[in-house]
Amino acid sequence: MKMQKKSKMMVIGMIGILLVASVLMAGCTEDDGVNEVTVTGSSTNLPIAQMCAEEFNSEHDNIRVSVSGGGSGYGISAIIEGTADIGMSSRDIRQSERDQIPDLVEYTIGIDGLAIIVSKPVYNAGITGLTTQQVIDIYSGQTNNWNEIGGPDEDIYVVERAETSGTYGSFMDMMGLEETAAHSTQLENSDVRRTVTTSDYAIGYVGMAYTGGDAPAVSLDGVEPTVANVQAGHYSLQRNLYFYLNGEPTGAVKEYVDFVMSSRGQEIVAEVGFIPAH
Amino acid sequence: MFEKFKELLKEEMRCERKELPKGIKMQVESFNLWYGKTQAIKSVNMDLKENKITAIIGPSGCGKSTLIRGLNRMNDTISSVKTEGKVWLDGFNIYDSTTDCVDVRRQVGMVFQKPNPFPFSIADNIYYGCEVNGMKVEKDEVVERCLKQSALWDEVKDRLDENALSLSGGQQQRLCIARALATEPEVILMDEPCSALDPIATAKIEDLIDELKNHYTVVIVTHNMQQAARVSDYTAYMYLGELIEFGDTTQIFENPQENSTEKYITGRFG
Amino acid sequence: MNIRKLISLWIFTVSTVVAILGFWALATRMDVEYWMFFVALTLISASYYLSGIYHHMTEKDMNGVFMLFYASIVLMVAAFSFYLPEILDMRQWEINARIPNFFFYSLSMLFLGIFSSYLSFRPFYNFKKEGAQMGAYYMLYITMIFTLIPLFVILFNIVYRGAGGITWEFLTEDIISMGERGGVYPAILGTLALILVTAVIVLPLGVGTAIYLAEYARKGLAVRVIRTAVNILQGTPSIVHGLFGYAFFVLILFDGQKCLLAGALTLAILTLPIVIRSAEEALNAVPGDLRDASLALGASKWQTIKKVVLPPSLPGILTGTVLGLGRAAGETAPIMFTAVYFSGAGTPSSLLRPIQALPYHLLSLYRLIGYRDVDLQAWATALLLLIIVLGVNVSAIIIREKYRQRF
Amino acid sequence: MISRRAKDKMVHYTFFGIATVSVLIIFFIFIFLFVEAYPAIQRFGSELLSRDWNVARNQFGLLPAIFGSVLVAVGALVVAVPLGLGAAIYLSEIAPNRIRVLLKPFIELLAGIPSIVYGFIGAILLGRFLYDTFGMRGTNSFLAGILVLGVMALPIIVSMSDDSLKAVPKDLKDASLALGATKWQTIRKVTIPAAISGISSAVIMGMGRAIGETMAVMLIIGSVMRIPVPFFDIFESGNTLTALIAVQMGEAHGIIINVLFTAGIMLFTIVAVMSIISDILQKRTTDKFEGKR
Repeated sequence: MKMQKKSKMMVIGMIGILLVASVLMAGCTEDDGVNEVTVTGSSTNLPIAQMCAEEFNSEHDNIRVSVSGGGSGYGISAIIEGTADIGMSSRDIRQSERDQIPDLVEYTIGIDGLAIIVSKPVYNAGITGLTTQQVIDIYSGQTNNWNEIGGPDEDIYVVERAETSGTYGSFMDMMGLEETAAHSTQLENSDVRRTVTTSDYAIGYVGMAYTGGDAPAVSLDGVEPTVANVQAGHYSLQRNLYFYLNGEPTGAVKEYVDFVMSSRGQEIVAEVGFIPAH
Repeated sequence: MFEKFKELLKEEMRCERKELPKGIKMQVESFNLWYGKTQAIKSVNMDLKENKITAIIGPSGCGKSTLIRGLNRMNDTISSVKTEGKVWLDGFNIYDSTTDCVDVRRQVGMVFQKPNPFPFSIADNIYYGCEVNGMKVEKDEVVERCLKQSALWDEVKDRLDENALSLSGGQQQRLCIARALATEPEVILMDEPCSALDPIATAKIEDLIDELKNHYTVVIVTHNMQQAARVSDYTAYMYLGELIEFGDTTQIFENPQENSTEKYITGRFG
Repeated sequence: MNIRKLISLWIFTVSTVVAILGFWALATRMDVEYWMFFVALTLISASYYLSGIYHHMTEKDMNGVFMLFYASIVLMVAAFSFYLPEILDMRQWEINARIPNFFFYSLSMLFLGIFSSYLSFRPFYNFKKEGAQMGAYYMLYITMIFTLIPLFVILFNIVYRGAGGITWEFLTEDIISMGERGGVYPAILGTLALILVTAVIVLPLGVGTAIYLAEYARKGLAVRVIRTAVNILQGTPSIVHGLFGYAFFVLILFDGQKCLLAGALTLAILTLPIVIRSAEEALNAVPGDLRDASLALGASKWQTIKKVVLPPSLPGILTGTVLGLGRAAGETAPIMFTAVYFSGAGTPSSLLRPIQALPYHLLSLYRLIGYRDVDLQAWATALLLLIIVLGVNVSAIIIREKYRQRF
Repeated sequence: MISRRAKDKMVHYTFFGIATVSVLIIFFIFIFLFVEAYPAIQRFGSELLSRDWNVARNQFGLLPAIFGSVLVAVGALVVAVPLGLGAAIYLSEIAPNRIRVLLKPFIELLAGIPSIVYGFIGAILLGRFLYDTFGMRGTNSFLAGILVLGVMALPIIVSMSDDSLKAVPKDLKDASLALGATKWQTIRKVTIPAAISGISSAVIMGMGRAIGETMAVMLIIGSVMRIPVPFFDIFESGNTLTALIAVQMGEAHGIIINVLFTAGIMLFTIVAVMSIISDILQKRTTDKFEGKR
């Protein structure tokens, strides 16, 4: 008898939970008049879009900008398929992709130098600059030990980005490489940075914003990846960061893009470590 | 583990000994047993005669099975059990702190209520006891001897490598008896060995038990009074954990001294 | 005092100390010099030699042989250790490692200690089979301890490093500055919403299927096929569910929009087999005679199920469901392509909007460690996630223990 | 008023409907995966099983990832099975009751720790520890993956083996004890052989979890599509099918998505084969207990 009572109470409890849940759900589906803006794509652009969105969201009650990473290719295919309002890319759009978007609108939101970073012990041991050829040799597996280029007698730990990412594409294009002998493939810029800093004899490449601290950037062919050098065009590994849209922006999307392109937006670009587009 | 250490590090005590009267194989002396706080056996005294069959009868829950499990310390496997008193086997107290319960069990074999052969082959089932006790014997010999002793040899001699569970219930139980014989015990305990069997299988087992008493001392717990009357030489009647009456089977069944025994035997309760 | 037992105890103590030292050295990468290893070796082998002399007089056969064998192993290891270089460069065999010899020494000390203490029980029991039993038990204690060590290390680290980050602000504020400041409020709500919607979808489906399978379906080929399919689905890696959820729910059903509903549907498929199986088990645990009794009294089949079969099996069904949901709450792979954004999604407001969820938030924060100052936040998120998931599981276990029914 | 009989029929059909929906969902997943993978299979065929992976050149050989999945899972078992079995035997046969009631729920709880938490801890604490101890090239390696997956599989193996050891009937153990076997001999010769089907299905479950594990592996394995030379060099980094999907999926578009679905099908097939093996094992032992040969 007692057991039955308990069971009965549990049935009632379960039904109660279900009821509450469905009421909640019903409440949720009502439109609260908030305009959604979805931004997705390159993780290099992510800090810019992210920090801008935070500031933008706090100023606008009726607009909510959601930002997610995923990579340049993902960002571009998202606007091809219409799954996001804005696609971020850290590489130029390919012709095959351009063909699929009739009304492509391109915003250059900033400029990035692709910096080569090495582990602190390597930097301290005197590897503060590399030539393009040395980088190519390291990435193609011809140089295996730091002592071959004047560093400590330790094996080089080569870190790269995932093959589908925009940064990988830009790097391989700029270096003229087709294949690498990397020891670790990382999904995002910050992953590369962490992998390089936690190992003692590693090398990797990241967006300029991700350098500094434990991950010192080396100069390439004698040119430091600094804001001034990139702006002046001295640094060879540089690329534009884009917002791609399918058709001219309107409404909330336009407001957000305008904010990013405004002087305050460009200040944020500089704050997170990139070079403003203007 | 540390308890065990301390225990073992105590001064080695000399095993207590007692000369049993001739013809008596085991003697239970003021034996008490508790499951947690319930007392299941209340100061039982009993003599088990050599090469005789002793039956223990009584209503359900009277402690028959508990008592028989007490005779080879199978009760040790239940953690809440506490015992008091002595059980003498050939002059050694099996409940003595220095006695090894594993050795006791080798000398006092047991057959259970439900046939419980291991899921091995028939031969492996029988050889198992020899193996774990490190007995240096020929496997084929032991298997043949035990199966013959348990009157199973003719039925299974061509399929010794088959799984024991493919045997019928009665065969399984005889296999269990054969298995118990393999370790060369002196006493065999049987806990309602026929309760799960049909009458024909029961008759075979009863014949077998009768056969066994030539070499072993047998104790059998049974629910079936006819069976007790048929096979046993001595009968013990238990009720609520106490041994009410113990004596010659013919005497117990024809002329019970106690009122309660008479009631049970004539079927007025139980 | 018995000398035999004293010797055993002595060997046991020495070996245990050696084993603990070895483990400690391994865990802290303490430099173990070769002389430390030698001292341990000498101590243990001397003790054995002693016990060998003593036992040789009483135990004629196996003892002497066993001592000789043991001593020869010890000597071989000792001789070998002279040839061990300071750092063993495995790269000469194209293996990517350079192993310092302290590793070998501490590992040998660990195993030597465990093995000797294992053997020390044999003289203890005068080389009878109880000695082997005690030794085996001892090895089992050790495996239990070694099983618990990593698990304790994990729990300790999360609690120790994360507890400081769990503040009121952390629980109630939005994610600010890529997780550097603020809290995880939207992610908590997102995870809860995800579980809730998943439950609403999976409960009727799973329990209904289980009732059909257990009560109505004839046991035939079809049921066997279904059961196999459910089994396979239960073992399917969660990333495959994520793949399916992305390609089907997100791309086809929701027009490319990641959203709460897509994530919940994916998680519902993930938990469906768990719910079906546990519900079926609970239903099958109700003995058949109960059903027969009810039917014999003139009840219809549905009445029997409703009044006789379901009530006692409800706790089991609920336990299984809650356990499934606990698993769903901690999953990252199925939701990362279907439902979640790192930030900006806000508190869940609609079934068709993206959300934030704790597991994915932890992944994002992990990615940012080093670049942004999010260490504490990441550990706190891990702790919070652990608390939520374990809380769900604990409630399942409580339901099970409290309403457990025996037939 | 509907008659009771009609109502009964209606309920019957309702449940039939629900069950059909569930079953359709399950089979739909199977079919959908194949449909999505088909373009890649059609275009690349057996090239998908080669060892060359280069996205730029449209080479999609999945062999390195398959190899990595198997290596990591087998390694994880080498770590987890001896420990887990020992612990299970301890818990089910030897542990005093109060320790058992304390440890058993604790271990069950640990089986519920989300994999992302294991991965997070493993990547932060274990990677650098192994790097320092073994002087590897970098912090990512198969070894780290093996250890993390081994620890993750432990609670499953302990808990499931414990259940199956507990399920061995007491009268079997009694029979052995009554023949003068010690408790340890009984465990070794009777209990473990009797529970072997449950134990092996626990091991297979552990292996299934190890193969299917994504987040924990992704963070520490290094994700490079290369089979190490020599192949048993667990100090190198590599890739598994799951990590491949998780890392590439985020940025994938075009044919790569189909390739990743093929990887998903491979995972799926491995797991299906394992669960069928475990079913057969289970069946064989039930037969043994029922006396069929």
